[in-house]
Amino acid sequence: MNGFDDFSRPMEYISPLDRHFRSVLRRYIEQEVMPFRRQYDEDWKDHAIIEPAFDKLMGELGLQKALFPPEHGGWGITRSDYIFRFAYMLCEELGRADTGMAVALAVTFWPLLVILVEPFVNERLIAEFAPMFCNTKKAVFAANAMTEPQGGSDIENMGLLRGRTIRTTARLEGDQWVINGHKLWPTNSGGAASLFGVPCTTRPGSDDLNDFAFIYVPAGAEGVTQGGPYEKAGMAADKNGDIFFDHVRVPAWYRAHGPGSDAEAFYQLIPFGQVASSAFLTGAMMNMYERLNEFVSSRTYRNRPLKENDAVAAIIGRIAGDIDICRILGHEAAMMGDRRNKPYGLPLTSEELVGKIRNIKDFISDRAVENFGKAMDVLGLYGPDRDWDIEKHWRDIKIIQLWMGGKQLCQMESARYFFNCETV
Amino acid sequence: MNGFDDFSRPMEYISPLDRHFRSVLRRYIEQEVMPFRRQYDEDWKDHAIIEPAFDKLMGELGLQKALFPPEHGGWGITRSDYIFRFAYMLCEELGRADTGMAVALAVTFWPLLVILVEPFVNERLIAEFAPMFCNTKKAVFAANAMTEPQGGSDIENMGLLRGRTIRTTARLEGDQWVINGHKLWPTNSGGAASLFGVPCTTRPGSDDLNDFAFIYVPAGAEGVTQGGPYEKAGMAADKNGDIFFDHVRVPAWYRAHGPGSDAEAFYQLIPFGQVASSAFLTGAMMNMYERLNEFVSSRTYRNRPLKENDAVAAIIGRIAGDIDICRILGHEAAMMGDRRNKPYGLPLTSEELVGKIRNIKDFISDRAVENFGKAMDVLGLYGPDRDWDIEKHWRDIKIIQLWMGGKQLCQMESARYFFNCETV
Amino acid sequence: MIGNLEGLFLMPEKGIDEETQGVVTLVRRWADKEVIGDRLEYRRNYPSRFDEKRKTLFLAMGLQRLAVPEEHGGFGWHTPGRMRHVLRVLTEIGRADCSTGVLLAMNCALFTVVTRFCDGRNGLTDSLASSYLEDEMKTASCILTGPGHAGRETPLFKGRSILARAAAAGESATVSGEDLRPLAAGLAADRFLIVCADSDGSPCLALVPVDAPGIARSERVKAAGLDALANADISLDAVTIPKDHLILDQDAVSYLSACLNLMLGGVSLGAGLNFFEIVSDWSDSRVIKGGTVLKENPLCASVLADTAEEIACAGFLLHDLAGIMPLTDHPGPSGMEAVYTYSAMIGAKAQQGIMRAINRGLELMGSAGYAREWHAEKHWRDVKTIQSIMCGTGAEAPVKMDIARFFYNCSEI
Amino acid sequence: MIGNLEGLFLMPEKGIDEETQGVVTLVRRWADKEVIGDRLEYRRNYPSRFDEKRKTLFLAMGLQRLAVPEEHGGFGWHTPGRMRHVLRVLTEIGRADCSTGVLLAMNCALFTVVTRFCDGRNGLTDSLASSYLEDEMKTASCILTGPGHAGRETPLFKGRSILARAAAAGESATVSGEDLRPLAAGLAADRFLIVCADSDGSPCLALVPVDAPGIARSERVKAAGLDALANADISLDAVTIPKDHLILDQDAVSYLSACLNLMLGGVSLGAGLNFFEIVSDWSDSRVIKGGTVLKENPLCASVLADTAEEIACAGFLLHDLAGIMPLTDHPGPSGMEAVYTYSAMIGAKAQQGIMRAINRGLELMGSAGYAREWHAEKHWRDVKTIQSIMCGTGAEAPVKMDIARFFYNCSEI
Repeated sequence: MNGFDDFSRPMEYISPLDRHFRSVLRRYIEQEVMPFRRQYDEDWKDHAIIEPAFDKLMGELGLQKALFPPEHGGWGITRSDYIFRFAYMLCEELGRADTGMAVALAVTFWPLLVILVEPFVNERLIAEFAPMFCNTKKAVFAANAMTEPQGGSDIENMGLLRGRTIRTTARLEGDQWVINGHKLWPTNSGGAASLFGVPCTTRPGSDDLNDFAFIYVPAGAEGVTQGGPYEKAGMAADKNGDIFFDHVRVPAWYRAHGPGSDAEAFYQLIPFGQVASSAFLTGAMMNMYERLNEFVSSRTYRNRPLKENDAVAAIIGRIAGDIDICRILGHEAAMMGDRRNKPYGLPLTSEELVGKIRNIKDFISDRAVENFGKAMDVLGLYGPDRDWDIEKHWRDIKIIQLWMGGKQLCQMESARYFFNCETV
Repeated sequence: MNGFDDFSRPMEYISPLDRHFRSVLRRYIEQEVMPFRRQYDEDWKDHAIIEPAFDKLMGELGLQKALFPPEHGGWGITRSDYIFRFAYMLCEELGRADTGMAVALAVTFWPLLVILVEPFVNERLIAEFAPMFCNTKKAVFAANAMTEPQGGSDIENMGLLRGRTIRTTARLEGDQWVINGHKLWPTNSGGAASLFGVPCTTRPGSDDLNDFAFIYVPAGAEGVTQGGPYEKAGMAADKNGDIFFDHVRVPAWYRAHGPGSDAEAFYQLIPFGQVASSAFLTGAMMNMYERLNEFVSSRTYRNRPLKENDAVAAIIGRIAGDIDICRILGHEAAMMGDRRNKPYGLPLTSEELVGKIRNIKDFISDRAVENFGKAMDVLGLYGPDRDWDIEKHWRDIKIIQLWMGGKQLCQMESARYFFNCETV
Repeated sequence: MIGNLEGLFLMPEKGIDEETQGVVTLVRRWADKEVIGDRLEYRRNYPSRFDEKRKTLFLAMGLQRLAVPEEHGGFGWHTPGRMRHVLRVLTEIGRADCSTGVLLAMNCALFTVVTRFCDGRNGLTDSLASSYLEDEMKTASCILTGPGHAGRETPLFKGRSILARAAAAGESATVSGEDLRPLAAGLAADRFLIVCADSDGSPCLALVPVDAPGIARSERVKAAGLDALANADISLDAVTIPKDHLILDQDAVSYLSACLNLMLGGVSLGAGLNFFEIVSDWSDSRVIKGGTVLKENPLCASVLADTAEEIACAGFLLHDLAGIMPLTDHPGPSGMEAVYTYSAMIGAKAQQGIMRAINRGLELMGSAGYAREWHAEKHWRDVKTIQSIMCGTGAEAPVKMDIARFFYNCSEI
Repeated sequence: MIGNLEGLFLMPEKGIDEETQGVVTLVRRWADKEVIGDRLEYRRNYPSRFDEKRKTLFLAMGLQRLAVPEEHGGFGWHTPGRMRHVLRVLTEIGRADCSTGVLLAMNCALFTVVTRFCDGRNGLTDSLASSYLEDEMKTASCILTGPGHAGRETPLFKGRSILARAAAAGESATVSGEDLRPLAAGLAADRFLIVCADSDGSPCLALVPVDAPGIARSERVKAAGLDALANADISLDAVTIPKDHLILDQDAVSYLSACLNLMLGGVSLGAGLNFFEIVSDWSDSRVIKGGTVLKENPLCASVLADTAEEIACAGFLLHDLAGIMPLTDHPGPSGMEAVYTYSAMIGAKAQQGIMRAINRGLELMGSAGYAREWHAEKHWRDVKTIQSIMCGTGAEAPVKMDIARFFYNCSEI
């Protein structure tokens, strides 16, 4: 093993873009993020150090343009057959440095995917929003305003609840939607996002998927109020807060696709989110390996390097082995997504695909939580020390385990698929 | 999920032979093995019920011919670019029914691989041994006589010990090798095998790999004595016993390749053995899923099917999820082997390949031990009951975890690779 | 337990009295002399040859009467305060043979429950006790709750299906049920202790002699472990028993479960301790990596440590459980509920811990781990069997529901 | 602990005496009133505001003198038999704030060790005790063994590197060492208790005042948890101390380690119990799947059960450990060795168990789990920090080596 790049990837899956772009991206990250990340925690509110890094990555390097078609100034990634694998690469590299930063970028893509991925493409909205992201060198964020105060992750449990518990309402008045509701905790809220994708209901209490609407709301629209960012255990680069929609009006055509299609196009976000989460986690674990390797090579037990003690070797060997395994599985999950247009592939909304990808994300989350905890223990006295970076990831990756419905929703979706459960 | 066939496989890896041959094989297994396997335990010594099944599979269907080139009456699998994937399929299907039977077949291939896989091909020995396997309808077994009384799995720890601890000696006298030594526990010993591959040393105590010799010894040669099969916790279809070589003489050209090459060609067996072990385990787990699914769908807690209870669903969901993951990983391990001739592949003897494959086998073994134990607990009162088949696999798969150096050797080889350890 | 084991595996309790120590010492000698020191002879036809050793223990040494009240001629170890002593004895027996331990545990559980809940009905205790004083081996077989069948509603005990029904009528009662699976020894027992639902659907206990008319048995069940005990499914077609053989108190079911968790925990603990002895010997004599004694390799040492640690902690927790058994004497349901919950929790945790101890130790033994000759695999199969049957069904889920009900006041799970 | 918690989380011990109960009750009130009931105020600038609450506890309530011998004006809780009471008090404090608990634990460990091993030298105990009677907060900071540096040989204590050196010369002694990492509070302490190697390389303990010439400190270490405690690396350049501040007895090092394992276990246990209260509240009030109260969903209930179970079992094991502390009074090394091993084993297991309890509970809390506002994440970070620092280095490997050495007589690991 020469370094963290030697963890396994299924070689047949690697996208043509991978080799070149990954090295450019990594150079940016090593220059703009790595040297400063230990100061991020104290910068959670102001983003005085964090924002310039975003500008470099998203604006200057241009990551925020990646999804849009070339005719709008973007890179056209959504038209390739490797969008999941591209996302995986991006999220893994960013996750290695800072998963909070990684999620802020990935979630900017999230609401845009609803209108950019075949078969759910809305050219008018693409043309409407592309300039906002493509014609600037400053970082521009989007957010998916999903979670509501009472419902927790109910919205992501579409398979079972079918939007029945959504309380944010959209009412059509003439050629405008009027939106009312209270959302909280989305990534890139707390003042960061310029554009929200808002899942809402056109008929409260209905579990008819035709009543589910996905509507875009510019953050500056009248009636949108945002609270400041919450203070949390980690992930300072990702701001989260409350968003209130009080009789917010947007054009009628700001709805993504229309009855039925909205729900389907929105449901596609689940596999994207889970694959990205898996990539954040493997990226963070690869960085953990780098630091851990340094520690076990230079510090000793019985006056021999820790890694030369068979008992310690077994512990760290298992950690590295798990990283290898997680990376294989993460790429397989990405490939499941990219197979959607192949004859043997599955649509992104199929129960099988969702169940299997949730299962992989749940597995990788568990391994990450377990192995970061273990790695801190290997460092022992130095485990909780921020200078070793592992405790930072340890705080951050727990959040990844908990979001998007957390562990239990993953477990239920996967059980539902594997055992044809009807009520769980 | 419709059934156990729906567990994930990386679709791009499936060999052209897979679809058709798998269904033929499965039909044989369902007719000749499944209906009788619950009686195998009591048949451990006589093989009165077990032997006819072997004759059907190995002789009649002809599995024992698979490796040999067509010009000798075989199927030429070793000349394909998918030998690992073929082996995976075979071992998985057999493992679903009976891992003891699976290993008896796979180990028949094992010593033959030493002379059949490029770059280590010995045409003269192929011509010598092919008729024994290809010109009969009866099952013919081979065995790898590795383990010695004192050394345990030292022989498989080639990376560290380099044959230093081998006590079975080979001395060249004229055009004959004279072999002396005591081996024990190989699969297909206890009287089953017709041909042994015997790792031995031409200079006891040497750790020069040139002194390692792999020599073929027909079971009927003068001076070969075998003890009866041992009684064990499971795997009745696999006989194990003592083998004594007392001044056994074989032609000088029965040595596989010669100094240096023997060790390398032999070391190739490790990845084969680990990939096959992984396949046995996923096959057994797929069968466990079948039976478990039946139980949790028909039996109840709080008067509802067990699988409809969220807490039970989480447990069985995790089990099924692990099977899905293990199957993906097992195929990846097989593909690592089959990539050996690709530009981006690794030779079978590379530390990276061995470390990564051992890691996957160790992982799958752990998941199998854990999940079979858990599945027995789900069945509770009925868990230890042979009629549910799960306890049978539970006994068998523990053996798979323990063989080939067991868990700890896997851990050390994988730690050695990932952390460049020098002494573990 | 051999002296050395006691110095290694500490117990939280204060010393035990001389009488108890005497019994423990006797049983230890039986285990070492009759079974452990003599194991190689048992390689063929193990179960039947074992019968005779068990007779020594049950009859000659009189352990069959361990939980029979003193006034009825027994040792009188049937009170909550005695549970820690029963635990010790069962641990000693488990070291030798789990099957024997399971039999004695079921006998002890029978007397512990009957003497407590049949206070006003000495007739039952009398007749039971006198039968256990005879010079013949007696064996009770417990039938607890189990999984129900989809589509068929049953009364429940803490979520688990009660598959037998009992109905009192005048001076007698009838018990019915199809294909009930005893914990063990369904073919060897002379009486069944069965969890039933009474006519209101409430949990109760029925004591049924095996020779009562209307009882049918399936063929012998082939099982992973406890080879020496022949089990089978039992069907009862309106079997008549005296009315005082019915214990109409839900607490009796809780108490039975608590006793079995503790006692079978003790049996498995004993198996774990003997496994520790086996793996100690092994690791002291085998060489790996061409020269290192196995126990001196740090990785092997850490696996060995896992084995010792799991057993030591299981021992602590089981003794803690024995220590809180007297809480069942506290009035009101909270004492019994607490003990029931803790017994389910510690019972499951201890069994899992011991199972993990053995599983890890086996990792070091290679083929000696699964060769019958070494007896390590016997403990492995026996403990797993005990662990599985004590699960009931659904792995740890039902126990987790018990725990959640107690600690979080859940009412619908 | 609130009354309800005591009914739920049983302890194996017999009742405690009235004096002890009085102290426990006082501390419980302090925790509930000063900290837990008042938590939202602490959201900003938490660490500094906490200082004052700690003063109440240490000075007004006098807990700083908890382990100071009675004859020196303290509570006298410094004997092995008192350990279970110290455990109780630290648990109560941990419920409120781990940092405070860690400080008191280090103070108690100091007196427990010094009074035991400086019998003939009352001077040390006298001067220490009188300083703790002053109306000023006192804090000991422990520096144990740690990882060595590749290529530099150090003396060892059970495989771990001893990074400080002590040499006696006449009536004084000198202590040296570079970049030593205290467990906690390196910047706040008024004295260090340091594991050193004496001139023979044998482990010993040195007590060093922080204001002695020759001590240098690094910048404050930013850490995952224990926010209220400022830590830093310490370097000692031939710092001179009185000779009687050196305890030349390897057993003292073992005993210090055993005390810290027990006491810090108690602190984490308290955090676990308060986390249980938090997650109980949460699961009682939140609704999932569009209508089910969280705790009534079987999967959530089973996660909740894991949390309760881990905490309950950690409590049992820690109390069992407290119960065997008097074995250290037994002559010969076996008593101390046994207690040292069990403390390492149970210390690690309890910390891991509590950590798992919190990790699992957090799974149910979603964003409330990591929002600072709910304080759940504080316990999570604090317990992880305690657990990591008690590991020393190499995760559980060194503890496993301790266990293997004791149970299997390994000599080379």
